[in-house]
Amino acid sequence: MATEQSVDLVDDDTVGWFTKAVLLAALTAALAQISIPLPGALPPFSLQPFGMFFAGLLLGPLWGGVALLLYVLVGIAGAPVFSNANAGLGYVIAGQGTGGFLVGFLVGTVVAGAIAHRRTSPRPVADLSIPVQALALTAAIVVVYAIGVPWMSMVTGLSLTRAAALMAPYVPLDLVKLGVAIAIVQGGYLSGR
Amino acid sequence: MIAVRDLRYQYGAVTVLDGVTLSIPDGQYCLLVGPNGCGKTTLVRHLNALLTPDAGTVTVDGTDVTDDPVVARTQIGMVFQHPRDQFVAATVGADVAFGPENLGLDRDEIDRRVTAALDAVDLDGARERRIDALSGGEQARVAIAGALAMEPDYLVLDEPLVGLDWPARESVLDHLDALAADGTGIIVVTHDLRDLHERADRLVALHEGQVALDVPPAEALDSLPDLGIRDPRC
Amino acid sequence: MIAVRDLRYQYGAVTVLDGVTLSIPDGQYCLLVGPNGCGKTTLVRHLNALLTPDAGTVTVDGTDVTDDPVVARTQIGMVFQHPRDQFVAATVGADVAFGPENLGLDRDEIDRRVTAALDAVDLDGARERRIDALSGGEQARVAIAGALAMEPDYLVLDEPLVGLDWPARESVLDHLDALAADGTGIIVVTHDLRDLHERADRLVALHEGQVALDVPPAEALDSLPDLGIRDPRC
Amino acid sequence: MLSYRPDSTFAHRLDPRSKLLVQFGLAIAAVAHPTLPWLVGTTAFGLGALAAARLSPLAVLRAYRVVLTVLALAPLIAGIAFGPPWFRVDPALRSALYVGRILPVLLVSAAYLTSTPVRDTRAAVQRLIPGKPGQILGIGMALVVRLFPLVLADVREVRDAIHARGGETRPLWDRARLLAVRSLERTLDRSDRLSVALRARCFAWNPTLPPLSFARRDYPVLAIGIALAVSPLATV
Ligand SMILES: Nc1ncnc2c1ncn2[C@@H]1O[C@H](COP(=O)(O)OP(=O)(O)OP(=O)(O)O)[C@@H](O)[C@H]1O
Ligand SMILES: Nc1ncnc2c1ncn2[C@@H]1O[C@H](COP(=O)(O)OP(=O)(O)OP(=O)(O)O)[C@@H](O)[C@H]1O
Ligand SMILES: O=C(O)CCCC[C@@H]1SC[C@@H]2NC(=O)N[C@@H]21
Ligand SMILES: [Mg+2]
Ligand SMILES: [Mg+2]
Repeated sequence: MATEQSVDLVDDDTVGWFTKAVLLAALTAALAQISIPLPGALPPFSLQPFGMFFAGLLLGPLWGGVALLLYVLVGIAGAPVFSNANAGLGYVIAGQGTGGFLVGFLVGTVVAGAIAHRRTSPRPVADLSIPVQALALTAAIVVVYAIGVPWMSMVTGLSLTRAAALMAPYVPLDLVKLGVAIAIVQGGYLSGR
Repeated sequence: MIAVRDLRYQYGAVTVLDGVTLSIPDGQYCLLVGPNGCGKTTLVRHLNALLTPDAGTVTVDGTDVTDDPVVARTQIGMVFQHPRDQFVAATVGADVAFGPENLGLDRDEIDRRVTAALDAVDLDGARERRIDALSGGEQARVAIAGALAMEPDYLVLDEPLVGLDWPARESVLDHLDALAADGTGIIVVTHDLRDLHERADRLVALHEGQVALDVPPAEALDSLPDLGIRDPRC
Repeated sequence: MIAVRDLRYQYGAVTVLDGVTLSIPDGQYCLLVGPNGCGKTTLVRHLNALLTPDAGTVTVDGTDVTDDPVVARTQIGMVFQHPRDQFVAATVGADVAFGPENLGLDRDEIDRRVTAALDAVDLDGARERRIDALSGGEQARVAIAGALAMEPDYLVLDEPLVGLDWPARESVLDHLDALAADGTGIIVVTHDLRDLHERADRLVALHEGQVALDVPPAEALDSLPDLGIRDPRC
Repeated sequence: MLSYRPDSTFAHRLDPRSKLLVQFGLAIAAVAHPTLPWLVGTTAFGLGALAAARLSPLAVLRAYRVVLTVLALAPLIAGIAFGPPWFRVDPALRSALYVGRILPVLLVSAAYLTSTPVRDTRAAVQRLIPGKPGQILGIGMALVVRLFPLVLADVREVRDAIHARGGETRPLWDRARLLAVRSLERTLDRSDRLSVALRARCFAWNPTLPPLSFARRDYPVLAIGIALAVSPLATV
């Protein structure tokens, strides 16, 4: 036919992981719209961590990483996918002092996926024990703050301890999100996928 | 030619296709009918290697589609039962261009095909419109244009007329006639044979996982009610 | 009685409903027709307070649905245009039971209703099946059953027969007849008037955001083609 | 919010790759040099970028008002001391300088956002990253842009579905649970359907790439971008 080169189809398995990554990126973007701006200089309360949790648990380090990378790239390209419908490379760097958290989500997903699956091709979520899930997601939260807080200090010139103090109240909230995420997995709502 | 030989398929423990044999020569206009859940969608998905047979084979021009899906997917254009499931881009033009881009055609050729396909479904002006802001009928036509732009040898349409108003329905049917006249093979899945039974060359009815009827439409009409299909004349 | 008074609605800058006035007495069987994108779905979503009017009012038995949506929603059963949009549970039985549970009925009554509703759409055996493992037409039937099980005073169905096979279509239509005979008010949105025009009491056609025709179906038939709607007799 | 606006300014006519490089370069330069001269210089550059995209600085500041308010509070927080004299000027000034150097980064970003359609960035990614990763990320970006409004619409649709059958009579937490679970299921369903669609439509590793080409005007811009990006090395 009129094709000039042979068509090199993406194999069906890859397409399956790819579309899951795409949807989790879209889900993270949608969850960012539910971020609640807090008064004063406080970063927004945000549901984005759920995107990171599910991407890590469902997709593993490779495709989970692709999901969050897509999320960040689409934001850089101008889609209003960050907290409060923000976008742009400038926002990824600065944010509301929160740019580092966006990068933290990406690295956190890779870490969570690596701990949960211990290989690049993910296992079924149903095969992951609760302690492994909890460990993986806790590590993801640690990574998010380990990148987000120093970054915040870099951007705002606040001392590290002051930035940490500002963010500390969010930690218990993020742990609640972690619990909800595991409950959703245990409820079987993600299995069979 | 598309040849389906002794095709079997089950979802879990439920057998849906239980030995379907069928061959569709180039350029034929064929209707596929049968009650809800009889396996029409399941069958047409095999033609495009979207499902893998449990037993039996599907070949397109001699190539087994499971071994080498490229031939099937480049030569058979598929319009899904739910058009909304089939879009991969945000705007009409980008979506219709998606198939040709993946064929690796050059930009001018892609442009020519997109223009021709949108023209064919009366959506010339809609290239920059967002798909999600279109009405149901317009979406159905974009889905058809996406398949046309591949310039496939065969076009498989799974209930393409559902939800279309009368003028839109007529326009799609006329376009299919034109394609058939140009030698494109057409397979239409439908519950509503009105207008179609006079246009098609052949009617295939599925029943209990097998081909229960395979004749020119005119000969089928009297036996349709026994298969749970409405006679379009009344 | 459902009363729509001077209803106006626009999506962004596009006016879809431009002063619709309509009242539907208890127990009436009413058809709502018009071409793709004329605002049928938009109108019926107002009856259930799923959209809030820009101007005008919708009342059900005297209560404004915007002020008190729960009354409207428990008295008006709704079947969405896209069945997949309407499911809230994973299995057929759980989904059909969802409405009755919200009415605070006891388990036996819920059970009776689920059974009766699934019976009406010929899906008795499918109670435990996963909805996303059903064919398109089977899903459409579950959506209908979900509304039937509410046993509401009014039933609003947005293109409910699309994708149904003939026996299922007949069965649903017969069930609607029985409900109408028992005093349920019925509103059916459709592009295909076959079988319906003899059953309904009234036909309302929308055109350019207003009611263009509001007469018994028999009197409407000759003027339908001018409104872009197919005459069911031919 | 800042989003693409069709126009034909200098910024609009640049290749997205040049614009991306300048954006990165300026960000690196600004962050690496928290000094007053660099702050003045990069801010002037940022204003130049706005002019090239024919954007009013005031409108841009307004678009960033939430972000800027939050950032502007940082010097106050930095200055607060827990004991006399209660406010210390030095850390506050340091913080002000740090926050100030972010402003030009935001300005250049605003110029990029309004002059570059999302699909151009996608095309740039597909060309800058070779092979399969570039293809996956490029197509992936297009798909995410299409799907994220649909995921939001799904949530609304599920809410409507719950309401339409009298779900308001349920306890709030139960409704919230249903909404979350069902929305998530729909999202995963969508991914299954999307993968079927991509397969049916010949999703391939070697497609025709979106058209992009450097023009003469791009070369000085590229040079500036590279110079900015390596400026930290030069100063050391
Ligand atoms: N993903 C699935 N998992 C399990 N069973 C399925 C799945 N998809 C379809 N089925 C079942 O397989 C049978 C055939 O489905 P199919 O969609 O092919 O029917 P169809 O002939 O297209 O029906 P319709 O006219 O309703 O579109 C049905 O009984 C359906 O319930
Ligand atoms: N969410 C939306 N945003 C913007 N426009 C919309 C939206 N929903 C519908 N429309 C537009 O409003 C108009 C009326 O839509 P509606 O769905 O009510 O039409 P309809 O009469 O039900 O058509 P159909 O027969 O295709 O179902 C259409 O032109 C449609 O494009
Ligand atoms: O600006 C953004 O888009 C990122 C916002 C990050 C908010 C952080 S994530 C960790 C912590 N938990 C929250 O709920 N909010 C902050
Ligand atoms: Mg089907
Ligand atoms: Mg409609």
